[in-house]
Amino acid sequence: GEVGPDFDALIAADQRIEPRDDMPEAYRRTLIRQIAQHAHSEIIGMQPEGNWITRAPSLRRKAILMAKVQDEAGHGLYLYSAAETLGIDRAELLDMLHTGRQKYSSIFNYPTLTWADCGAIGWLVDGAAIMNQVPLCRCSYGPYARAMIRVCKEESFHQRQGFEILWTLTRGTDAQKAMAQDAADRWWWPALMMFGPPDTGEAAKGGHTEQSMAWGIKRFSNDDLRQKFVDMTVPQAQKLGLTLPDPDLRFNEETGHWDFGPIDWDEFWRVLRGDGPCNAERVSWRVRAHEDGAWVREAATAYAAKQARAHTQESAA
Amino acid sequence: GEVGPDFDALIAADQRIEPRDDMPEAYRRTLIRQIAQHAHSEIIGMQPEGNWITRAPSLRRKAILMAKVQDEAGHGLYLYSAAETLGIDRAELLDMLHTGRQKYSSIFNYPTLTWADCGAIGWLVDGAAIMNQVPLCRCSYGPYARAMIRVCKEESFHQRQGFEILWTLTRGTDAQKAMAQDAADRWWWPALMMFGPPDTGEAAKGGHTEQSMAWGIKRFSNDDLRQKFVDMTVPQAQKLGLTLPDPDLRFNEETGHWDFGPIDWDEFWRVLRGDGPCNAERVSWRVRAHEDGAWVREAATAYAAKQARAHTQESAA
Amino acid sequence: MSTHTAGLTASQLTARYALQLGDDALVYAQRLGEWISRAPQIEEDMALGNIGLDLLGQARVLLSHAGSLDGTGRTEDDLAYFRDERGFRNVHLVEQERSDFGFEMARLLWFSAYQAELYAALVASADEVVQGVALKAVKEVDYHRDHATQWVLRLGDGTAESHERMQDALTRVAPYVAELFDDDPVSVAAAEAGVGARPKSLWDNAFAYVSRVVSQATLVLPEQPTWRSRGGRDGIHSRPMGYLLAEMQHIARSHPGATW
Amino acid sequence: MSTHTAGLTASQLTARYALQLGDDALVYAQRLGEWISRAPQIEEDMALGNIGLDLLGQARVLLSHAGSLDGTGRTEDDLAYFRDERGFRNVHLVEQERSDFGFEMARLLWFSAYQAELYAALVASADEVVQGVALKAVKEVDYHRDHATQWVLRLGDGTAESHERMQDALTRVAPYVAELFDDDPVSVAAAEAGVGARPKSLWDNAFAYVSRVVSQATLVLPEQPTWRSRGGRDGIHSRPMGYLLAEMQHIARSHPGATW
Repeated sequence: GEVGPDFDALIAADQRIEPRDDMPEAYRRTLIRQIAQHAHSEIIGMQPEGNWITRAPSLRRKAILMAKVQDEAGHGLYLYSAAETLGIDRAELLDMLHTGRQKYSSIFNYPTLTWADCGAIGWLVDGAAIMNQVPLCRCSYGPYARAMIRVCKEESFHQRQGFEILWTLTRGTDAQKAMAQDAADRWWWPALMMFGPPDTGEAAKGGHTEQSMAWGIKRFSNDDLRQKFVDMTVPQAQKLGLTLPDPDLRFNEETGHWDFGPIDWDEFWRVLRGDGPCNAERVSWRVRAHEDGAWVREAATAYAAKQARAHTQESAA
Repeated sequence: GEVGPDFDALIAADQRIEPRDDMPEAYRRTLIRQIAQHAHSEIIGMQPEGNWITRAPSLRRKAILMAKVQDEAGHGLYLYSAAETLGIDRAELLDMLHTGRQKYSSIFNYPTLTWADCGAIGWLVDGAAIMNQVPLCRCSYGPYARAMIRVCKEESFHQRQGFEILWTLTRGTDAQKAMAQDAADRWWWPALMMFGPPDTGEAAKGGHTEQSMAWGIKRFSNDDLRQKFVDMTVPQAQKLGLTLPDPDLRFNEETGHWDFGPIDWDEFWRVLRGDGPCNAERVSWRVRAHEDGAWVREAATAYAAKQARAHTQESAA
Repeated sequence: MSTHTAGLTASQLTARYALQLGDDALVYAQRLGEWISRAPQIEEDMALGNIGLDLLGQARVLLSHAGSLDGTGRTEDDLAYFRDERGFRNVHLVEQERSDFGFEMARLLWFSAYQAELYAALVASADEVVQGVALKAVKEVDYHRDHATQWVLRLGDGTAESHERMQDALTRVAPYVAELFDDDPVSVAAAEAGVGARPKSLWDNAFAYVSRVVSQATLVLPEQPTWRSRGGRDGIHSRPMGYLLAEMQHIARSHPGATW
Repeated sequence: MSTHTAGLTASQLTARYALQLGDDALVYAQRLGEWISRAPQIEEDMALGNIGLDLLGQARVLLSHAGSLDGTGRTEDDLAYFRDERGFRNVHLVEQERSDFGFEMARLLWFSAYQAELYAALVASADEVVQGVALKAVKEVDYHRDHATQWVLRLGDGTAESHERMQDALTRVAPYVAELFDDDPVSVAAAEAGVGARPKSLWDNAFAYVSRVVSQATLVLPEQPTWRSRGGRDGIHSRPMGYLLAEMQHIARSHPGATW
C-alpha cells in the first residue's frame, strides 16, 4: 500500500514502527519471513532437547529441561503473535513451515546424541542465539523488539544452564568428560554457522543484510556477530577444560580477537537445502503432531462456536 | 452324521480315530474345542515371553528365547492343522479366539514382570503343560496325538531351559536370587490351577472329564495330574533353593506324596471370567496384530489367485 | 516386596506412603513429558509440560522424603533411577502408554479429580512434609483438573468425531480408575496414623466431579468393565511399565555413581 | 570415537570391521524380534523370528571376535549391553523403528540384497572367523532375500491397497539405502587387507537384484531422496537408536556384573 512519510522518518530517528503505522510492503514481508523463521526455530528447536526429557539422568535435570523446552514453546507463541501483528495468522505460518516454504534455523537439523548435547545446545546454540538476538531488542519493529526482550532474558538463563550441565560433566567421570568433549566437537562448527554466511565473498550472495540494516532490523553483520561469539566462547571453553575442534584457533594479540579456521560452507548449504542429518525427521515429526491434533483443534473451534451461539441466543432472549 | 460301529470298536480297542473315520458329532466338537484351546494357548502364550525378547539380559538368552517363542508359534500351527482335519479352518478358530468365543489357558493372563518369569514359565508352566500333554500323545484322535508327540518333545526342552534360567539366577547376585524367588511366589499357584478345577466337590461341576475319559481324549483326572506335578516339582524347587509359597506343603510319608494347601478357586474363576491381570491385554494385542496384518493376508490371497489364473491361462494356451 | 504394614515404624510407614504418592506423580510426569513437541497446539505443549512439571515437583519432594524416612538414606534419584519395576508403587493408570489426546484428557480428568480430593485431605496430614506437598499441590491440581475439564467439554461437545473419540477414551481409561480408590494397606495404615487418606473415602467426591463433567460434555460414563487393573501398590505392573523404566533409567544406569 | 584407521594393528582393524558388521546384524535382529507375536500370520511370526535368529547368530560370532581382537577382551555381551550409543557402528537402516509389514519387507529386501553380496565376497576373507561367518551366512541370507522377494511380489502385485502401501514403503526406506554402500574407512582398509569388502563394490549386484524384484512386483524404485542417512559407521545415529539401546540394555545394566 501507500506508505506515508512517517515510516522513513521513524526509521531515520531510530524510532519504533508499530502495527498501526504504514510500512513498505517489502519491510512487512521481510519481517514476516524473519519473525516466522525465528518462531519456527523455537518450535522445531523443542525437538532436539525434547528427545532427552524422558531420559534426563536426574530428576533435577529433568525438571530444568522440561521447563526449558516449555519456554521454547512460549517463545514460539510470542513470536507468532508478533508476526500476526503484520497481518498473517499462525495457521498460515505453520502451514508454510510444514510444507517447507519457510525455514527454521539449520542448527536444529543436527542430532542430540548424548545427554551432553543438552549442555552443548544451551551453551553454544543458545549462546549464539543470544548474540544474534540481543540487537533485535532494538529492532525497528515494536512488537518484534518487545518479544525479543522477553526471549533474550530467558535465553541467557538457558545458556547458563547449558554451561552448568557441561561444567558438571567435565568434573565427572571419564565417560562424562568424553561425552562433553564429543558434544563440543560436534556442535562448535554448526554453532558458528548460525550467524549465517559471510558478509563478503562468494558465499555472501543473495543475502538480505544491507536492506535489513537500512531498515533497522539488523544491527550487526554476520561476521561481526560470529567474531563476538567466538571471543566470548573460547574463554568459556577453557574454563570448562574443553578443546574446541579447530587447530587454527588462536588469540591474535594485534586485533585483540580470536582467529579461527575456515568454516565448511558446503555443509552449511547442504543442510540448508534439506540434506542435514535431521531435516526430514524434524519436519515430519512436527507435521505428525499437527495432523494428529487436527481433530482436537477442530473440536475446540466447533465448541467455541457453539458457546458463542448459545451466548448470543441468551443475550437476545 | 451317522456313526458306524467302527468308532466305538476303535475306542474300545484303544485304537486311533483318523479324519476319514466316522465319529460322533459331540466327539468332533469336543476335540475341536480342546485342540483349538490348546492352539490358542500356544499363540497367546507367545506374548508373556515375547515381552522379554527385546530385553533378554544376554545374547545367548535372547537367542534361546526367540527360538522358544518361535517354537510356540510352530506348536500353534501343528495344532491348528490338527483341528482343521476335523472340518474347521484356522481363520474361523482365530475369529473365535478374537471374539472370546473360545478360550486359551488362563495361565497366560498372568504378567511377566521380571526376567526370572521367563525361567518360571519354562520351569512351572511348561512343566505343568507337559504333565497335561504327555497323556495326550496317546489320545484317541490320531492327528492330535501325533501333534502332541512333537510338541511334548520341544516342551521338555523348554522346561529344562526354564529351570536353567532359574538355576543361574539362584546362584547369582542377591537381586537375582530375589527375582527368582519372587517369580516362584507368583507362578506357583497359577501353575497348579493349570490342571483345572478339582474332580470332586462344588468346583468340579460342569466339567467334561467323564465323557472325555470314555472317549480316550483324557487319560488322568485333574487332581491326579496336579499331584504328579507337585510331586515332581517340589524336589526341583529344593534343588534350586527356592521356597514354594505354601505353608502347608509337606511330604506325606503314608501316601508317598506331597500334600499341599487349598487352591484359591475364586481367583481361578475370576481370571477365567475375564478379570485376570492380562486378559484384556492378551486378546487386544492378538487382535491388533491380526487387524494390522489384514491387508497383508488379503494381498497374499489376491496374488495367489492372480498366479493361479495366469497358470491356468498358460496351461490352456 | 510385600505391602504388609505390620512391624513398620511410624517413619517407615510414612515413607511407604510418600513413596506410592511420589511414584504416581513421577510416572505420570514421565508420560506427560512425552507430549512436549507432540501436542495438538503449542499452548498445549506448554500446558502439558506445566502439569508434568507440577507432578515432577511433587514426586521429588515425596521421594526424597521417602528415602530419608525409610532408613536407607536413598535420594530422589536413587529411588527414581535405581529401583527395579517390582519396587515401584504407582497405579496402572499413570503407566499406560501415551495414546491420543482424548485418552490423555480422560486420564488427566480422573487422575486430577482423584488428586484434588487426596491433597484436600492431606492438607491436614500429621506429617509436615506430606502436608507441605498437599498445601502446594491443591492449587496445582485444581488447575490440572480444570484443564482436563475444559478439554473434555470441548471434545465431548465439539465435533461428531471428537465426541466419538472422547467417548472411546473414557472407555479405554475406565479399567484403570478403580485402582486409584482401592484401600491398600499402606494408605489405610497411614490414614489411621493421621498421615494419609483412605483412597475409598475420596471416591464419592471424585466420582461426582467426573460424572458432572462427563454429562455436561454430552458423554456417558462407561459401564463397569469386565477387567480392571490391580496390583500397582504391590509392585505388580502392566506391560508398559518395564519399557517406561528402561527409557527413564537407561542413562543414569549407564553411568553408575556419576553426578549430573 | 574416530573411524580413522591409521595406526590400527591388523587385529584392531579386523576388530573394527567385525564390530560394524556385527552391529548391523545385532540391531536388525533386535528390530525383527519385535515382530514376534505381532506378525500378519503365524507363519510370519516364525519366519521373522528365524531371520532374526540368523542375524543374532552372526552378530554373536562377530562381536565376540571383535572383543577378542581389539585388545579389550570384551565379550559379546559386554559389547552388546555395556556400550553407549556413540560406540555402535551400525547403519541407520537397521535401527529405524518397526513400522508396518510393507516397510519391514522393503527394509529386508535391501538389507538382505546387501548382505547377500557382502557375504558372497567375504567367503574369501583372509580372516578365518569372518570367512566362517560368511560361509554360513550366504545360505541364511539367500533365504532372507528370497523371503523378502516373495512378499514384495505379493504386496506389490496383490491388492490396490497393498500395492500402494508397498510403494510407500519403498519410498520410506529409500533414504537409508545409500549408507549401506558407502565406502567407510574401516571397510576400505579391511578390503585392502583382504579381510573385508568395499561397500561400493556391492552396489551394482544388489541394486540390480532389487530393481528386478521391484519391477516384477509392478512397483517403481523411488527417486533419489533429498535427504539420505549418514554417520552410522561413525557412531552418529538417528533418534530411534537411543531408545532401542535403552530397551535392549536396561536389564543387563540394572545388574552390573551379573551372569545370566
